Amino acid sequence: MNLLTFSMVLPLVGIAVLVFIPKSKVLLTKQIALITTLLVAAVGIYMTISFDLGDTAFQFVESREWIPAFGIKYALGVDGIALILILMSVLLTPVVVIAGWNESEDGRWSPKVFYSLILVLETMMIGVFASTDVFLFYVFFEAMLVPVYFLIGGFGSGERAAAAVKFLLYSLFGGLLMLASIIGIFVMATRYGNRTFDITTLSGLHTVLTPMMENILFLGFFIAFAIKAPLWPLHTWLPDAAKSATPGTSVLLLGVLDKVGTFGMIRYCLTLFPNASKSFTPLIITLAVISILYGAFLAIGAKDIKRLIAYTSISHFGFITMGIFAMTTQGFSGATLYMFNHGFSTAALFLVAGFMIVRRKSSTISDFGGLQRVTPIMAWSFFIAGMSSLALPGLSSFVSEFLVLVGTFTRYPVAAVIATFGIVLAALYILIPVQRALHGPTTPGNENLTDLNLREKIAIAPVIAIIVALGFYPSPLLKIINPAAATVISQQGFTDPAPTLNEGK
Amino acid sequence: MINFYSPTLEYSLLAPILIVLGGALIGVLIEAFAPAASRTRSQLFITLTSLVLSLAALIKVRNEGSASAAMESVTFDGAGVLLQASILVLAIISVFLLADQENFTALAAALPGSEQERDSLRQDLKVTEIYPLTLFAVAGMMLFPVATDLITLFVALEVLSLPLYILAGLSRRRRLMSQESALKYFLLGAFSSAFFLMGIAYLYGYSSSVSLSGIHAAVVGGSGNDIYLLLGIAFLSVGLLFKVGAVPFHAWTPDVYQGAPTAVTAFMAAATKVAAFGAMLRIFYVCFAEAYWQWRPALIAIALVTMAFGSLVAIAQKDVKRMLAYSSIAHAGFLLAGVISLNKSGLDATIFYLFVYGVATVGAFAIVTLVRDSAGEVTDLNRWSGLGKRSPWVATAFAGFLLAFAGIPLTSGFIGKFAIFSAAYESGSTAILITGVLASAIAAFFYIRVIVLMFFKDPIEDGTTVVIPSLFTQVAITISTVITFALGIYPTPLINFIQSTAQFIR
Amino acid sequence: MVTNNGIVYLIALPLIGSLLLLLLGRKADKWGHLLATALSASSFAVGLFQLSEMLSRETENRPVTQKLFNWISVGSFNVDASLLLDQLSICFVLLITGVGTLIHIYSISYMSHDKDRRRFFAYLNLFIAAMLLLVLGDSYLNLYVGWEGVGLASYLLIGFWNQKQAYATASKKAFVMNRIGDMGLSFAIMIAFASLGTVSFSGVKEQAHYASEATMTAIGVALLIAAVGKSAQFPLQAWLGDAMAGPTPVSALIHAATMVTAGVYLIVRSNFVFEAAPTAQLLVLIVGAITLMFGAIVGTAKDDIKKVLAASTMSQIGYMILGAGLGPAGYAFAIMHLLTHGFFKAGMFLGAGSVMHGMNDEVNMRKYGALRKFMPITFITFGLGYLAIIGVPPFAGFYSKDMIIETAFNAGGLKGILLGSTALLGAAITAFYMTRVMILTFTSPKRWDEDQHPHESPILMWAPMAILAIGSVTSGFLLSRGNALKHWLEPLFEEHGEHQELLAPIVVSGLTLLMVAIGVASAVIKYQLSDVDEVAPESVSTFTRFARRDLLQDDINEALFMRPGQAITSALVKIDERVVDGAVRGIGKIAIGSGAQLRKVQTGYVRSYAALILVGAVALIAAIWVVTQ
Amino acid sequence: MSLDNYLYLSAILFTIGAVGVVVRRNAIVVFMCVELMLNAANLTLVTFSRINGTLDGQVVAFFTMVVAACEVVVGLAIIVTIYRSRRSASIDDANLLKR
Repeated sequence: MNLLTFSMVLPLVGIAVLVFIPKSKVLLTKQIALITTLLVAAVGIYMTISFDLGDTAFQFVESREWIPAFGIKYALGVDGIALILILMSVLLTPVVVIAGWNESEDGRWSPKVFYSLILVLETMMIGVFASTDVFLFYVFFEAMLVPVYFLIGGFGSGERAAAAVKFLLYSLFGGLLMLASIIGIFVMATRYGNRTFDITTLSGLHTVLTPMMENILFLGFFIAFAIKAPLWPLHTWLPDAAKSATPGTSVLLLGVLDKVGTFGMIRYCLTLFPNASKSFTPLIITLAVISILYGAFLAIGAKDIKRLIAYTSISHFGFITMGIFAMTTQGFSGATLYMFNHGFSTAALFLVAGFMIVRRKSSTISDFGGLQRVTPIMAWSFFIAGMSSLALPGLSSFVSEFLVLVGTFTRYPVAAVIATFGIVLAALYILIPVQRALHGPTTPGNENLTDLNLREKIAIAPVIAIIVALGFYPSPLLKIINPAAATVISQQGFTDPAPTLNEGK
Repeated sequence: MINFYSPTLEYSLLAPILIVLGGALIGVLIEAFAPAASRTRSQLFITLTSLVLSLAALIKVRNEGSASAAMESVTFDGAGVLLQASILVLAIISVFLLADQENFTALAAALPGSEQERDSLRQDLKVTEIYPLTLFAVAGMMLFPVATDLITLFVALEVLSLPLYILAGLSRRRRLMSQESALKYFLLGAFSSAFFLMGIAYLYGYSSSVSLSGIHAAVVGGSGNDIYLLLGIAFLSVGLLFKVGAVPFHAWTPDVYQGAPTAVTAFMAAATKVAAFGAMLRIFYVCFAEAYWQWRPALIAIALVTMAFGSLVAIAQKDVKRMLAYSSIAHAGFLLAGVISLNKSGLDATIFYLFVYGVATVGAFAIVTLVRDSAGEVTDLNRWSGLGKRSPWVATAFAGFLLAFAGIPLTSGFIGKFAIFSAAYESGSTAILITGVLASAIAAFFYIRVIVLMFFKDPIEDGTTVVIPSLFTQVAITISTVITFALGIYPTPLINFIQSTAQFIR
Repeated sequence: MVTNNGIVYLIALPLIGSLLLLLLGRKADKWGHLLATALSASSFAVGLFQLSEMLSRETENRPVTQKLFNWISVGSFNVDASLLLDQLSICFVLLITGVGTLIHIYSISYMSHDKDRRRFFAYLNLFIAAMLLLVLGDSYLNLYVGWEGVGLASYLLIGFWNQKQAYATASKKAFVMNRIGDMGLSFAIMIAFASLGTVSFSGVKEQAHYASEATMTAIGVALLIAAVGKSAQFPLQAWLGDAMAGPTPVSALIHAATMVTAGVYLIVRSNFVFEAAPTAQLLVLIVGAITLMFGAIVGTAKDDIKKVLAASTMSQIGYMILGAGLGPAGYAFAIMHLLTHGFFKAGMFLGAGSVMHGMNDEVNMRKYGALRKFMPITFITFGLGYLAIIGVPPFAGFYSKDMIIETAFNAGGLKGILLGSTALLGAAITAFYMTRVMILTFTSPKRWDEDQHPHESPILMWAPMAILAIGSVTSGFLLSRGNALKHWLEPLFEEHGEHQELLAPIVVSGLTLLMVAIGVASAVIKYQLSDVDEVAPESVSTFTRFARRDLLQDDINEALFMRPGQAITSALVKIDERVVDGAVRGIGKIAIGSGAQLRKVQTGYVRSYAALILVGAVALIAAIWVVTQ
Repeated sequence: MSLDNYLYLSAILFTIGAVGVVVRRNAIVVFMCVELMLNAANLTLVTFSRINGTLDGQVVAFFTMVVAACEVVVGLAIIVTIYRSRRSASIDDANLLKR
């Protein structure tokens, strides 16, 4: 069986097993879920290893008729970009399962439900990155909202129901706009005699579209992705959702689901509507820069640790979007690498935040204080995660962030320069919570917090390891990304600006 | 001196309808002669068998290929048969609900709250009339979309309507409401059918023919007086739009859906829509197609208003049956999109949509019948809160149907939406596409609200319980759930079948 | 260029040390500090070895490189992680590892009572590693890693006692202000890549000839911003004073000897940029001049001994920056002053630490006095450092500072005169406030109360001080003997020698000494011959009051940046809540509201429904009619 | 005299019927108005059948009468039930279902 399909079926098998486990056997449930996710991760790693770096076409391709009447295929395949995103997803899921070992128990429903949702979500995460059929992509894109919706609403905390609804409606709205565009594409493709959703075939469609048409269709997609990503001003669902969801869910939400937005911009907006992308680039770059600073400022102002992380992500997604639309190999590869790195640094932040919250029974930053003296390991983990979030050289996010900045600068110097102020703000939004929560005298209520236990260490260790390792040696990933990035850029008819030497002289 | 031909009747083709009618007549006889005790069972048996037989016969008819029968007054072409088949399937599922007598009054004639009613309940009489009535309605519905002359069309309309008027009044609980709904349905129905008839009159005046083909010929020829055509189309549309419940002819829908016994509502909402839209498709595709430039704009406008109105007002509903009613109005709007698209893909899409929507509707209402307290069904949405805790499976099924209504991928509703909107856009109507999408967004709003209510709110202890569904209801729910999701995940067989068979012959 | 695979050990050793100490945690408490010291020392040994190697080679192939691995490679952006060890970096390597080791040793005793000593040493090693990476990186991007690495280390060390809220704040302040500088560095790298297509020192050096002056100026200014941030120069000087929150050894190592001088290194290293960008070079001079005065003035007003030393550091680095701004003529002297300063300032900081050690961590000099008797060794070592910094021949400071002043005068024209006289004046003020420190601490009558029991520090502490003292006596003489350092570094710079001498060296020296004498004298008069009050007098000139408040640096920053920043933040928080999210919620409300309105159509009266139908019918007819016509 | 007048007449009758449905309260009367509309339609049909010289119109008219008769049966049944349970034939009283 095709590896991608296989990795998508595995979780479903896991669910099938879970069904026969009695509610009471909680531990067994968890173990099965964990084993399943680990297996999937293994498959993912194997795919990454056996990925042919030389080949810029889609790999692990599979294509079956699904709804021939509409030319819809069950078509899978990955290029470098999709591959590392899948890798990220399958690596994060087991981490989430381990870290959230007990999250499932104080939920509205049994752990069984929780893990079934996680697993079905994993299937869809792989599918959404792997599908090379626009319709199939859309199906996953929309369908994956449902499990997340129930994960937030059923196992979250606080205003979970409201947050879940906000998240779902926001995303559905975007999704429906995208549906309109997809229908548009479909009809256009039919009109020009090629009734298909195959992305490679459709990438030629723009040649027959009127600019007006192309712009409209582009917007349909872009708004959907901008909501997912989330780009200012369509971001307001994220903080609420992130605050209410369990840390594990938040990791998947910010770490993986939101990447679908930026991934979609690359795979669909750019590939299908190159001209429209060009004409909208100034606007998008502006929005991206706004997101960077806006998100940073709100993070500085945030009182709740989970909201804070959510806002930092908004800032980071600004960087990613900027890198994508800068249309330079550096910016592009940087953005893609950024997606991967952001997945892990946010995961680290959220997981540690989760550990802190579980212990303190509060997510308000000011409730913590002086943790470094009480729970050094936890404090250190948070600190490192924070450092990676502010892109400290030597940690993974620095490489990607810097690539994005450099790449953007070569084409849009002003944007890049403004965005660079983000790194100062980043220092603030990380160091302020660090000071409040970890430094200073140990405040009442924190004296007796226990440090990370073995399970939590096991969960957080690989994440931090990856963060550090990729900071010093990102080449393996870059080797995978670069060819794909180069292809996209060249498809867009762009070439990197040559060094502007001798200007003036 | 007009010479007289003895009519020829192709019984083999008419068999499906005749079987149903026959079943109905037998039912009447049973009512008359069989002992009360044995009626229920025998009626149910007769009804199901006749429906199933008719379905079988229908398949046979289909295999003989498209043909018209009874002096061109009915035509069994692909589309017609598909519609009939859907009606039959929906009818069968609904009958399972009807079989759950809890929904129906013991003695329709007895005054609400009267001594008579009480002891009728005590001896628990059963209103077994509902079975023949249903069968008659089904027969009418089957006739409606295949009728190719205006007389048959009119008769069919009445045959399907009259039994429904009565059925609407037979609720066991809240009988005043039930009777009121019957009254409203009847008066407005009659009112609209008067328009329908007037339309027929003018069309006849325009084309001097009552057969659709004749009218089509006239339209093509353009000989007649356009005023008559105009009035004809307008009045005929009023009658049809009333049946499908499009704004502004929708007003009866919420009241009747709420007042009527839920089982009947299910049947009505699902099957009537198919029949009415079937007829509409035939009329507009077969005889008014060439005059589209006259009526299409108006119909588009109605479609837009209907989508928007249905979705918006549904948000404000507190009663689950009313909410479903308004959502059905919204869906009528979506379906109109298929009618106005006036192309093959529009036809296919509409037929597919009609079927999947009908199934989901029956399923949804079936679940409504399960949520009860001592005073019967609980339709107040607030009291549905925490249903997910009380009985997860029922809630999950209902959520599934709601998601299908909302058109979430992997449910049949999504495929339907995609098909019908793409057809509409293919025919060049961007407005429909945009409004449709926005309307769906609004609609999602209240479907999700119900899901939140069921799953994320805690139950309020007020004796609201979910009864253990009777076998029949279980079957109904199961079938509709399976169909809804199966067609969401792999709709290809049905779509291909529709695509290959669905066409109208003039 | 010659490759040499030994360079990496310089960094690796201390890095391993810090990682071990951090990962092993409490297990390493027993021996952690020893390991750290040993590793730092061995790194120093490697440095010495490298130096001997280098000396044995011909001038042109003295620089050696080592490519570790390909770090980032995307399109034309291709950066190796590779190291460059040349005449310039070797100076720093030795300074860092040498002084660093001494301070390790010092800290063993100084921190012996702190239960987190292991962590302290881990940080120290981390710093050494990062600082070495900074000076060994062969491209601006590699340098960047070290650049922020030392920032991190300094953050951790300033905040070592971060259970004190104030210290935590100080560390945060330092990090953030450094980041502003780092921003400059990233600007520089971006511009370099965008317009020159390379970010390695050698690459930029080649391209510098072809690029336009505008470009080079841009890069130069960006680099200057970076230098200003890291070296606490005007206008980013505000963090250094607060950084004294860290344990004194830290102040000695990071905030006196090494890290804060990274800015000077950057400018000297980027000489080819500034050569091609006169404007940027002029800015460097201005910054240097302003800062050396700024620091000096602040130094006169402080009572906290560490704060005075911090201010003086700032001012001395001002001298170095000034020197570096003077072009090829000045580079060598800037570096020389950097090295000598490394000795005497580190020495004095350690001395201050030793004093605090003996005085229960009292830092207020007005509570000192007459300590000469109680801690003679400290007095002597500190005194030697003092003589060095005020520039009394033949002590180290005399050579280096004097050279800078002279070169400043020789810069030519009005510029030369202005710079020269500023430097001269600075020398006087330096003499004044350093004398003040000496007097208040050691020679003036005792002002401390009876529960104080001043005592000399243990050998582990005074030995390093002694060694540094020796350094501050001899280093200047050694380095300038036959312009040793100048010739050593020359190959790195493009000498275009038009040497117009405004004043003869001897004259300059004379003037300098005169100024110094004046400074010392006035201090002696003010503090030795008249008695000192234990609390700072309130009735002082506005200028003094300003000086005490660091010339209002914090007030200005607060008014210009902090307040507006906080305002923006809170404003945006509201906007996000009310406007952005409000709009979304508004749409929802509109939908619900219109639904509630529309349902009123459903009156429940059959007749109204019928009316609706009738109206609909008429409308339909009308519509079709209109279309038809 | 022109046959059109019959059409006008029937149109007028139809309108009267329609308006009647809207303005009258008594269920029976409302229903009568519907019947009036149906008959107006019949008149139109026969007129056209005269104009066009085909019989179909008249045939339809016959069907209509039959159908109308059925409607009467059902209608009266419903109205009577309502009347019995409410003691009023005014359709405005039947107003439980709304909004």
